[in-house]
Amino acid sequence: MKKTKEFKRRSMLYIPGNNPAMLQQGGVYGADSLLLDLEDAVALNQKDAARTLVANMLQHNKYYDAELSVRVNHIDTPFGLADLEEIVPLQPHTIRFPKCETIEQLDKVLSIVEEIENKHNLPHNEMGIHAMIETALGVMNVYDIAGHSSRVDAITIGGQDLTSDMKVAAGKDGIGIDYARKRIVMAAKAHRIDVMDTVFADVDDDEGLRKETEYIKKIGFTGKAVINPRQIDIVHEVYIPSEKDVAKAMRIYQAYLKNKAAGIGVFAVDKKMVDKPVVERAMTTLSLADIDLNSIEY
Amino acid sequence: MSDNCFNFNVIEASLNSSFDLKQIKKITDKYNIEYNPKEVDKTIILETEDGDIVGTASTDGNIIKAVVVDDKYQGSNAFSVLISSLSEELSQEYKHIFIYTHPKNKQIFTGLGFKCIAEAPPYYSLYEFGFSTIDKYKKYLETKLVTSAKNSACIVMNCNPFTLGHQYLIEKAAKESDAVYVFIVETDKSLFPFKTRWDLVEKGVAHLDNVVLVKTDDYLVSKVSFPSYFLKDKGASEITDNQARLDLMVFLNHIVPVLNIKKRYVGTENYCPVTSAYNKQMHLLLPEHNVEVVEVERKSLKEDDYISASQIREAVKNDDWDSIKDRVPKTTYDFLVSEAAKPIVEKIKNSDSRH
Amino acid sequence: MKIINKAQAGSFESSDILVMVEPSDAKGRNIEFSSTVGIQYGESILAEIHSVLDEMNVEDVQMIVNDKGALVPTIRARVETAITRGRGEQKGTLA
Amino acid sequence: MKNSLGKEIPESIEGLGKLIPYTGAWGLQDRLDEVKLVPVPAKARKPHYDKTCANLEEAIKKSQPFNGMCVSFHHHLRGGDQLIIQAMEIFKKLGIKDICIASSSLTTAHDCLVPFVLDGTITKIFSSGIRGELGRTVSEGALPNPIVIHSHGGRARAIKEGRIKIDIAILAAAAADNEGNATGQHGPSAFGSMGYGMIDAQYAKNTIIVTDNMVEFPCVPASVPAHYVDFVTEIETIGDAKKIAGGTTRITKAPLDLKIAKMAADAIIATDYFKNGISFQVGAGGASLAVAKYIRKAMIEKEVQGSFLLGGVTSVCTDMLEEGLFKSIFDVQGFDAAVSSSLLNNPKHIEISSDQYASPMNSGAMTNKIDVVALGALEVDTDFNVNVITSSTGDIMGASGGHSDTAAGANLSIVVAPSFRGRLPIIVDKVMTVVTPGESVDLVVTERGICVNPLRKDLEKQLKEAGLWVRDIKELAKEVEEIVGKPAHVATTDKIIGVVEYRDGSIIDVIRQPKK
Repeated sequence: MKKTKEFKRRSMLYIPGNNPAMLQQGGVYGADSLLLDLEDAVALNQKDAARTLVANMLQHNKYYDAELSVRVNHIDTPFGLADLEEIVPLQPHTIRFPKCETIEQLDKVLSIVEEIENKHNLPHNEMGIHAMIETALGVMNVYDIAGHSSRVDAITIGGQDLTSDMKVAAGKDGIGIDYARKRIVMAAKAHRIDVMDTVFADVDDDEGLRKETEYIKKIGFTGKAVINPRQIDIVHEVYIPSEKDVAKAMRIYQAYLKNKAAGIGVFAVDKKMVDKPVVERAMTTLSLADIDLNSIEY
Repeated sequence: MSDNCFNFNVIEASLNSSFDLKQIKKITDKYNIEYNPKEVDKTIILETEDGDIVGTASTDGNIIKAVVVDDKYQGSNAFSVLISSLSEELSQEYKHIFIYTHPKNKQIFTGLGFKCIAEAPPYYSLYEFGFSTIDKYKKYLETKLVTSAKNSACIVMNCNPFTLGHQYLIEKAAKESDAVYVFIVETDKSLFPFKTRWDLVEKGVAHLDNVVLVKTDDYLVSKVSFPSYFLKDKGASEITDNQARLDLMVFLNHIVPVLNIKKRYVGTENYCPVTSAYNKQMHLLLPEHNVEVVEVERKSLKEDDYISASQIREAVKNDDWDSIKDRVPKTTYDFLVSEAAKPIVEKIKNSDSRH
Repeated sequence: MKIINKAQAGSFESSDILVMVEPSDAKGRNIEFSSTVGIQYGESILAEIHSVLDEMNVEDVQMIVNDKGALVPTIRARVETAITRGRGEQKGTLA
Repeated sequence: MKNSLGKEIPESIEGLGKLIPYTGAWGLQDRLDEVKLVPVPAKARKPHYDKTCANLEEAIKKSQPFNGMCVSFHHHLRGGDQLIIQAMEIFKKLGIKDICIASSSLTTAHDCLVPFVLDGTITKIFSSGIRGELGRTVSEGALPNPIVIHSHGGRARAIKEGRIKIDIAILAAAAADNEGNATGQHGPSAFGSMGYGMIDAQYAKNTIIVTDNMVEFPCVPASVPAHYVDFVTEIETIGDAKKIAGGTTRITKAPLDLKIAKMAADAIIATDYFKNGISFQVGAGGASLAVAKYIRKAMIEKEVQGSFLLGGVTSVCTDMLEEGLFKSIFDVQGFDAAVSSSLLNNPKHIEISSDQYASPMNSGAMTNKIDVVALGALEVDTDFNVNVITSSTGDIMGASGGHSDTAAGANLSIVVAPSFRGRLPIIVDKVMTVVTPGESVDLVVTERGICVNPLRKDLEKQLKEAGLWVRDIKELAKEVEEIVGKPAHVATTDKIIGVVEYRDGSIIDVIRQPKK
C-alpha cells in the first residue's frame, strides 16, 4: 500500500457513506483521492448504517490506486468516537477530520486515534490525518493546525460550512471565502503540506468548474474536491501541465539524476541554478503529467 | 452510479409551515394527487442538492400515501429513496406497511418489492410490504375455515357496540347458511375498543353454533382499505366509491377464495351516507364475482325506528338507559352498566365522533 | 442477545439490500427472501446472510430480505446493522 | 453438429429446414457470391388502377390472406407502433391462423401480440429483436417454431434469398399519396428513414402502405416508390407520436457511462483510424452514444474532418453534420424528430435501405466501408463473443440489430459496456448466446480497463503507447467475478426456442428454453 504522502491530490471525490451504488463504483473514475463520507452526506439516523457499510467497503471493495480517505464526524458529536473506533483499525490512507478549529481539538483526535491504534497494535505513522477548515475560527488558527503534527499532511477548506459560519452567501464567485482560501493555502505552503479546495456544487456547469479550478490552481491549491465523477476529468485537465512545462521539468529532473549519480549536489540547467525546491517542483510537474518518475533515464 | 441515481436530500416538512405546505401542494396539484395535511402524520419532501423539488410522500398510520415524483425524475431512484426513508420508521412500529397509490405506478412499487394486493382502477391500488402480509392473514383465515360448509356467508361489522340489530342479522344469516363468518373490524378508531367489541359479539352469538368470529386485520373496512369510513364528517363522494371498490377487491381477491364465501349479508343503511355508498358498490361488484349480496332490512322496534349502534351511543350520551335496554342484547347491556365500561361511557359523553 | 426491536437497515434502492427484523418467540432463523438476482445469486446471498448471523451469534430471527443486486460488502453491512438495531445495540446514531 | 464456435446446432429444424452451421465471420462469403436470389414478384397493373382502400381491412382482404402466410412489418415506429396490432386484429377477425410475422424488429409496444401467440394466430416469428412480455412469452416456449433472430443486414439477405418469403408487407408511412409513394420523413407521425421497410416493399407479393397522413400526389421523397406498392390506405393513427420520435436525443449524464465512453474515445483517438476521412457509427443511447460526445470534442480540437456517419442516427449525429465535422450521414433508421427534419432538409443526409446499410450479399454495404463503430452488449466473453439477445436468466430480451453487421465490417469495432450491471457480470467466461462472433470484435471497453482482441496486436501497441489502461480480458473476467461472485448456472431444457442466424445465413447459436 502506498503511504499517504505519496499520492498526488488533484481531485478528491466525495462519496456518500450510506450509498452502496456509489461506494462500490467509486474506484473506477480515476479520482486521485476518494472521500468516503460519514459526515454531512449521511442522515443523522443512518450514521450507524453508513459506518458499518463504509467499514465493509474498505475491507472488500476494489478502489485501485486511489487514496482512500474517510471523513468521520466531529468528535464533539455523538457519532465521532464511534466512527473512529470502527474506521481507525482498518487504517485507510487518511482520516479526514471535519470542522477543525483548534490544535486542542486536533490533539484530542490524535490521542483517540493513537489509543485505538495501540489497542490494535498498529503503528502511528501509516495513516494520515487531514484537517478540514470550515469555520472562521479554524481559518484564523489554520497556521497552527497545519504545522501541529507530522500526521497532518493535507488541509482542506470546506466552503459550504464556512460561508454559513460566516453568514455570507455561498455565491459562485467565491468572494466570501476568498481570504480564507488564500490564508489556508499560505498556511499549508508554510508547512509544505498539501491543500485541497472545496467542492463546486453545480454539477451541470462545466465551464464554471473549469474557471474556478483554474483560479484555485493559480492561488496555490494542490487540488479540488468534487461531488460528481463527471467533474474529475475537468479538474485533471486544468492540472495537466503544459507540454513546455513538462519538457522543462524533464530537463531539470534528468540533470538532477545525472548529477546525483556523479555525486554533485548543486548544478545549473538552462543557465539557472537548480536546488532542492526546483527539483521537487519538477517532480511534481512530471507526476501531474502522469509520467512515472522511475521510468525516466538520463 | 447510474444516470438515475442521485444523492437526494430528504426533508421532513413542517405541517404548520405555510411555506412547506405550498411546496408540497405545488407538486401534488401538478399531478392531481389528493393531499390534505390534516389526514397525514408526516410528510417528507425530496430535494436535489441544489434544492430542486423532486417529489413528496406522506404517512398516515402504517400507510404511505400521496406519493409523487416529478416527471423529470421518473425512472430515477426518487421513489425508492422516498419509500425507503418512510418505511424505515414505519417498520419499527408496524408489522406491515401499505402504499396507497395510483394504479399507473404498479411497476414502480412491485419493482421495489411491494406486493399489489388489490386494484380499483382508475384511481387506487394498494401495495403491501412487511412481516405480517396478506399471505399470513390468509393462513389465519384457513384456521377459521369450516371445511364441511358448502353454503357459507359472511358479515362485516364494526359493532360499536353490539346491538339487537347486529344479532338479528347474524341470526338470519346463520339460519340460511351452513356457516357464517362474522368479521369484526379490527381498526381501533371507534369509541368501543376492538377487544370490547369482539367480546360483546362473542357473548351475543354464543347461542349460534355455526357462527365463526374473524378478525379483519387491516384488510376489511380498515383504515388502509377504506379510509373514508374513519374520517369525521365526511359525506359520500366519488372518492368514497373508489375506496369502497378497493376494499371490496381485497375481499374478493383474498378472503372469498380462502373461506369459500358465497354470500355477504348486509343491513340496509338508513343513516350513514358512507356506509350506504359502500353497500351500493357491493351490489355492483360482488355478484360479478359470484358472491351474492343479501341486503336485510334492519330490525326496527316500530315503524322507522331502526336499531343502530350510533343510536346506542347517542342514548349513552343522554343517559337514556331504557332506550338502550330495548335495543341491545342483555350481554351488551350488562357490560354498559358495568364498572369496566365506565371509561368508555365517559369517552362517549365527551365525544362528537361518528364512531 | 435477542431481537427486541423491529428494525430495518438498507433501502429499496438498486445495489442495496433491505433487511428487516422483528422480535419473535419463534425458534430458528426464518428468512423471507426476495432478490432481483435471485436466480443467479439467491443461494450465495442466503449463505452470506447466515454467515453474518453466525458471526453475530444470532440463532433465532424473523427476517425479511429484499435484495436489489447488492454486493457482498453491502449485504454483510446491512445484515449487521439490522441485527445491531434489532438488539438495540447501535452506537453513535440518532434513532 | 457443431459450428466453428463449438455450439451444438441441429441439422435441421421443422419449419425452418436444413441449417447451415456458422464457420467464421466471413466463412460463407463464397456461398453468398453464388447463391440464387429469388425474383422480385411480377406486378403488372393496367393504367389508372386504383390502389386506395377504404380501410386497412379492405386492403388486407384484397391482399388475399391465407393460413400459414408470412406478413412483414418494419419497426421504425419503435415503442409507438400501433399498426401491427390493428393488422393482427383484422387477421384474427378474418380467421387467419398460423401466421409468420417477419418484422424488422419488435419492441415493448408489441406486448399486445401475446394473445395472438397464445391462440395460434401467430406461430412463427422472424425478427432482429424481441422484448417485454412478448419476449417472456416466447421464452416460455409459447411458439410452436423457434423465433429466428437475424441482423439487419442478415434480414435483407434472407429476403433476397427467399428464406423470408413475404406474402403481405404492411408498411407504416408518415406520409403517402394515393399511388403509394411513401415516406417517414414528414407528417404528424414522422419517424425519419424508412430503411427497413424498403426491401419488404420490393419483395412482398402484396405491399400495403398504411398512413395517417395522406398527401397530394406525388409524395416526396418517395422512400418507398409507388411502383412496388399494391394498396394504400389511410387510418386514424399509425402510432403514438410521442413514443415514435421526440425532440432531440440527450447524451447520458450517468457518470459510469460517460467514463466508459471517454475511455472508448481515448482508445479511438490513440489508433491510426483517428484521422481525416474517418467514418463512424455509434449507438442511440448509453455509453455507445456518449462516445460521440468525446469524439466530437477531439475532432474539433485536433481539426479532424470525417467522411461519413452511419446507422441508427440521432440528433447527436446531425449536429456533427451541421458543424461540418462529417461530410455526410447514411441513415437507415432515425431516433428523434431532429433527425427526420435533417433527413428531409439536408441533402448530405442520405436515406439508405437495410440492404445498402448492412447486407453481406451486395457489392457496397456501408458497414463494409466503416472505420469505427461503438456497440453495446449484454454479455461479452473472454473470446470476445458478444451476446445482445438473451438476458442473464436466459430469456430472449434484446435485439441483434446491426451489431454483427457493423462489427464484421468496421476496421475498429468497439464494444462498450460496464463490467457488471446490478451485480450481474457482463464480462464473463462464456456468453449465454453468441450473436456477434469474437473474431469481429476488436476492443472491449469497460470502466475497469480496455481489453484488446489478441488478433489485434497492432491496436494493443497503439493503446499502450498512449498510456491507456489495457488489460487482459481473462484477468478482467476474473476480477469481475471476484467483485460480484460467481452466478449460478442458468439451466436450460433441450427445447430450442430461438435460432440466432448470423448475417450470412449460417446458425451462430441456438437459444434453449431456460428451466424455471
